[in-house]
Amino acid sequence: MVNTKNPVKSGRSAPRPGDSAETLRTYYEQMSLVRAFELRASEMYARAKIGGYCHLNLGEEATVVGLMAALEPRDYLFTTYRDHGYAIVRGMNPDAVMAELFGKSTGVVGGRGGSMHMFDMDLRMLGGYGIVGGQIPPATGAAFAIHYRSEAGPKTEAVMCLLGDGTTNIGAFHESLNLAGLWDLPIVYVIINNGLGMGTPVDKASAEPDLYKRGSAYRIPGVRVDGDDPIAVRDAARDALKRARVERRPSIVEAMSFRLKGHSVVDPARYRSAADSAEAQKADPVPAFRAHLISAGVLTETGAEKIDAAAEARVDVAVAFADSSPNPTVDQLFAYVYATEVPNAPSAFPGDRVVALS
Amino acid sequence: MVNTKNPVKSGRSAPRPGDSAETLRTYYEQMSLVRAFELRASEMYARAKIGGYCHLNLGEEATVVGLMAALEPRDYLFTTYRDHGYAIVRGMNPDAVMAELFGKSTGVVGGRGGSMHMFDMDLRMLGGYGIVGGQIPPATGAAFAIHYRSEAGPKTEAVMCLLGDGTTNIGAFHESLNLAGLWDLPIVYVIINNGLGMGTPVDKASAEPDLYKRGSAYRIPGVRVDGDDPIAVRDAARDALKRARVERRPSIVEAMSFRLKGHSVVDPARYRSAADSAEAQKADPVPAFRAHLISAGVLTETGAEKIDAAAEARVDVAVAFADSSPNPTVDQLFAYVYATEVPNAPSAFPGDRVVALS
Amino acid sequence: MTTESTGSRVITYRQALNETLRAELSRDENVFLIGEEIGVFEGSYKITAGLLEEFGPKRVVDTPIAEEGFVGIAIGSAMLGLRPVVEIMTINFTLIAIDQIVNHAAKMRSMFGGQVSVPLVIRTPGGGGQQLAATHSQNLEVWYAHIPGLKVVAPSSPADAKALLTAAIRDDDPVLFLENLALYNVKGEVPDGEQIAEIGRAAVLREGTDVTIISYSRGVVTALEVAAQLEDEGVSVEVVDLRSLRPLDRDAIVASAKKTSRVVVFEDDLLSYGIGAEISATISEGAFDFLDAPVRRVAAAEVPLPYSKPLELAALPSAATLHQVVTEILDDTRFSRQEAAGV
Amino acid sequence: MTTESTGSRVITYRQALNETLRAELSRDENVFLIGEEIGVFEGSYKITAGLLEEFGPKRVVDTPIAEEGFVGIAIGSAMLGLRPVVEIMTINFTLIAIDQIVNHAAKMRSMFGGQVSVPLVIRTPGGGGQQLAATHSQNLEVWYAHIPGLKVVAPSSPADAKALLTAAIRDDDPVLFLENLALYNVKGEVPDGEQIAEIGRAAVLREGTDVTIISYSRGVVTALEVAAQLEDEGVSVEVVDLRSLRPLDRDAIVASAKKTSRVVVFEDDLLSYGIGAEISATISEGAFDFLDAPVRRVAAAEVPLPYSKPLELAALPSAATLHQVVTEILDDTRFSRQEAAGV
Ligand SMILES: Cc1ncc(C[n+]2csc(CCOP(=O)(O)OP(=O)(O)O)c2C)c(N)n1
Ligand SMILES: Cc1ncc(C[n+]2csc(CCOP(=O)(O)OP(=O)(O)O)c2C)c(N)n1
Ligand SMILES: [Mg+2]
Ligand SMILES: [Mg+2]
Repeated sequence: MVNTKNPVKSGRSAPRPGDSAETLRTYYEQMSLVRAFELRASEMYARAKIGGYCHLNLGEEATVVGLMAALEPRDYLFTTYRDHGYAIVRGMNPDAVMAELFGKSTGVVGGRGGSMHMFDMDLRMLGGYGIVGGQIPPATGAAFAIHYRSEAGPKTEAVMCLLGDGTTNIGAFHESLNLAGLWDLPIVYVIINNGLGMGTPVDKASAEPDLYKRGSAYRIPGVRVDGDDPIAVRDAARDALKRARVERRPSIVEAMSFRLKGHSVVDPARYRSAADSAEAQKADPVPAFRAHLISAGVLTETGAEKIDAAAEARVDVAVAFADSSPNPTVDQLFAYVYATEVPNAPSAFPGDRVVALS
Repeated sequence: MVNTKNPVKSGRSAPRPGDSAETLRTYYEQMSLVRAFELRASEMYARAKIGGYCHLNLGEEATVVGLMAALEPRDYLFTTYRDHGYAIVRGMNPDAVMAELFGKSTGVVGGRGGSMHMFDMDLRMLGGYGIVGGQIPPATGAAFAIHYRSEAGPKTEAVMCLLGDGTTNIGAFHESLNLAGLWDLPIVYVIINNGLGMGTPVDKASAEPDLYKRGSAYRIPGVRVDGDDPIAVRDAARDALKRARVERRPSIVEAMSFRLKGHSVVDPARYRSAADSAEAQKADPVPAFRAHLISAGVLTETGAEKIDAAAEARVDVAVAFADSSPNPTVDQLFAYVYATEVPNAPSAFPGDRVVALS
Repeated sequence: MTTESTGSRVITYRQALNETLRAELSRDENVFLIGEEIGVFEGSYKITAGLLEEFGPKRVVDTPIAEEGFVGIAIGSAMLGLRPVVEIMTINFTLIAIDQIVNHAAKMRSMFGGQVSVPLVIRTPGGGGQQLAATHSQNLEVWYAHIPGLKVVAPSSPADAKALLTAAIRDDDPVLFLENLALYNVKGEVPDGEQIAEIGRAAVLREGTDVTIISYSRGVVTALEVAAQLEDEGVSVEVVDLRSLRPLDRDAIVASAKKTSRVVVFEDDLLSYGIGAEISATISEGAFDFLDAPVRRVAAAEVPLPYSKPLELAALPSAATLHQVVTEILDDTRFSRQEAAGV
Repeated sequence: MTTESTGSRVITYRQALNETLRAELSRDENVFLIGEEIGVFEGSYKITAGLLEEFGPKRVVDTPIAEEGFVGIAIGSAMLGLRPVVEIMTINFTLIAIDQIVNHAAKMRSMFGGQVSVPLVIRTPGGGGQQLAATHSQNLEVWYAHIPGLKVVAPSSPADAKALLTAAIRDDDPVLFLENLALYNVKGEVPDGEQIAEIGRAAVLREGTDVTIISYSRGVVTALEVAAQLEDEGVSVEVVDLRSLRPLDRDAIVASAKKTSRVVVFEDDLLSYGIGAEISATISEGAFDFLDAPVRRVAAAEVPLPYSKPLELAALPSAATLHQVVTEILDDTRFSRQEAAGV
């Protein structure tokens, strides 16, 4: 169990030897894109283009990028409802992600799931999940399937399962980690510790607030990393994925970052102290990583501006696409209820008679 | 976190200074009574006087007696379905416990609950529970109520919640311990580790098989004791109860013993190896404690025989009482569904019309 | 209904709940609130706003995300005589706690021979229509209504929210108190002073002679709307609000069916094995010879509710569908509007 | 029903299940069994006896007591194309896993736009009558039958146990496969070879003209018994076995109701909001003009089931109650036995 403590917040994003300038620029591009996308989503929500719940990755961009950099295409990803950034960086088309938010037929799941339920089978992103902790058992089951089908080795698949700090307190977490530990499953549980579950701080929710230690009850090792540092996150996740592949041992990675805004777009977060909010803003990983890349000579100010502008432009396109896409048609309401057709499956609309009155 | 390891199995039940001969004899009387009661229950089951599931405390007698010796009358007790011994030593009349097994109106809960559901409000034995782990949240809630109503102190109430080794793997365990740790609740979780959950050994069920360590994820300390030694069990439980009262801190006591027979009376336990069964028989705490008291001069062989005979006689009386007691009457079927009467509560027997056909 | 009214005010359903919680917290030391985000956050839907500040953290308990744990804790505390009022953020999350609710709270009193009671209230909103998608839009109250040992109430108005919540808190049994996201902002007249409803009684909210609409919770609002509209069209509609799903007031249901001889059940629930099925079966058992037509059920389409607005709208019953089905049942039974309008 | 029968044997329901599991494990590498005590212990009710020995621990997976965890694991593995057959020891314990079943398995396909399916079978026995007391004696199948995205089947005979289990395992959707403690030792003729039932179809197990008894699972055994008895008394009874609770074969139900004009639903379930309610509502909607009397429901008394044998017997529906209610419905409709007997 490694404890990097509360990571020192200065100088943390300094590029390390071995990462090419191109790689680092790509990371920044991705962070910038997620940022732009999320700000726009918030705006589109305010303009009622998006409905329901909408949880953003604002403040989590470095973690998003670091984790997705660690994940191989052959690996499987399960996320929480706070999933837009992961969807995009994993490879979903921002157009289709935005269209999903708009509830359009061109959305990644055809408008069925909305913000909380991004999914792409081909990209092995097996879903955003809205029930707290609900993703943990199925993610563990994906690892079970890998273990069922293949021998351990550096080239095999693994599973990454994201969860929030608040989610470590639910029963599904315990049952899943115990089973993963018992059965040697290839999975990495990434605890996105943004300090809050809605309005509840970690120390009011978890009797062991050092969350990377919570694997101790299952002999699952844990490590805490600076979630504002994409490189640190990536490296920790890679190590954990490697252990999953080669040793078939689960582990925990706890990524520390701040939630820059409310729990969801409609939450003004009045419960947060000014100091806490200020600290969060100060830690904002997007400008920080940008500044570090510039000061490290990897990026120029103009280069960075170009990236930011490109991100904006990309999101413009996504919004235009989403806006002009058609709604799903009502005749498709029952389309996906069952995979195997069977007789007598319900297909009545409200008010329809369910049996013919002879 | 204290680890007494797998307690040494020889000499363990030696009486310690400070326990009077009378106290020790009382413990033996209780153990002998539980043993006689359980063997008789098994016989009565075979004779179809008892139905449903029936789980016995055979092999657990020392733990039963040690725990009940530690528990003060003001404390609350929650148990599993393996509850006959606890019910009796806590103070329920063996007549009424046997009558409950017979499903009679004179049973401790009027024949409503049977073997798994002994309950006595006055004795603060708040129930045997049949759903694995189901007792843990309510027991934690009893501790919450104590905390709600009183300040910490050596004279306050505490809760003892029993659970089996297999039960540490269920979500309710995790959620409850986290809450108890978080809110400083006066509760002792006693893990009765008899090495098996039905046919499953601990190391096939728990990724951390040292179960007293499972509190580590909640900063809850744990201690392992020899469950075949009533004194050791009592002392560990007392310490833990004291911590609950005075510090308002939860803790775990893991009591190691063997299940002498099958999971329930109908289980022949064919899955157990001969060696395992032999070890279990060898460790049998009842003859062991008997022998130790004799060798320590606290008890004579005749004295012990008298105790055993008295236990048998007591159980004879209980059986006679149960046998001659009346069944609950069918007109009382709906008697306890609601505490507050309300109009239109269902009271139809099968086949009755639920509305009058005018 | 016990009442000690002096006057009344028009307030929202939310405010009625909030004020009732405040009144009960003030009245009885044993009453406490427990749930996720009910204190500092003031409730996901702000039902508990201001209560932490007023009563402190002992009486308004914020919990981690652990529905099974904290519902079980509420149950255990109720066994010792406290009177917990639990908020579960939405009915969808009750599934995590359902073993505690159904296998424990509901059964303890019977199973333990009447020695203990569990004076517990679980407040939780159900319902779809907010684009919250499949896992966050359910109406699972029929599950709880099926379970002996529980009581299930579903107020449709601010006045009933007050009177039924008061009754639920003072009741010694576990009560599932069903709210609805779409009702929180609905306003209505609420009598001042202590109001205690009788759990287990339906109410005829509007008298009529031609057709009965039976509903509960949010559906009642729509039913009343459609009834008013139909009145203008010459149809006299009786509206029955079930109020209590368990116990179910079968006599009130049957009486109205006998009176109007035509019944439509309107529910947000899924059709098959929903609330409407029980109402229909009950009416058939109690008013068989009085019916001019079979009871019609207007309920949700049987799909995991989609996020997309047009799909969600298509899947949920609306005033328009209700209006149409009432019209159909009238037409099927050759009902003549002019005549019925009495002109 | 797809069948490639050559002969048949009389075996128990338990054996039919066991053989079907063995056959499916042999046929498809992706099929595996998972649950508590199904391997070394050979199953609490010995349904999986011998299978660990034959297929090894990879295919027959013993789990800790963690229903939510291992059901969720089964779901996740099914998303990747495995075909888990879960055993949950009794339906009462499904409550621990119900969030995974209802909020996840049932909804994933729809919620994720048809991109994934969950080919999962959950085998679990329900039912009371074994003196297992309130928490271990429930019939909660109606809850699952209410949920879109699930399929729920409830075989009543060894032959159907085989054919429906085969169908369930080959089906790409989550199927709750309801067994019953009292059925395991029931014997019946089972055709050899592969048998695949069509999920979603009821069956008329006995043709009759005077009255229909509708049931499922264990209730069907009683229904057939009572039907035979009534035949001797001059009453021609039709028995409909629902077999599939979701989808529900409404046409078959309505057809029989139209034919006999008198219907009794027999269920082990609690009456209010039970399976019978939906059957009654369906019949009223589809056969209103054909009925001579309202559909009668014979169901369990609405109490947490007591342990004591006389109380348990009083609370559960029996052949005697069914016989009595059928007699009542005949008498109520002035049915004349001699005439009907055709002598
Ligand atoms: C079982 C369940 N309970 C409650 C909720 C409501 N809820 C949604 S998100 C959330 C907070 C989760 O916090 P955390 O795990 O820290 O994730 P974060 O939102 O900070 O990313 C809550 C309580 C839910 N969706 N599911
Ligand atoms: C939720 C749930 N799952 C499964 C069962 C079936 N069951 C009853 S006892 C038991 C084993 C429990 O083992 P353990 O906790 O070690 O207690 P022991 O029986 O050894 O005292 C199981 C699996 C149950 N009652 N409840
Ligand atoms: Mg968080
Ligand atoms: Mg054990």
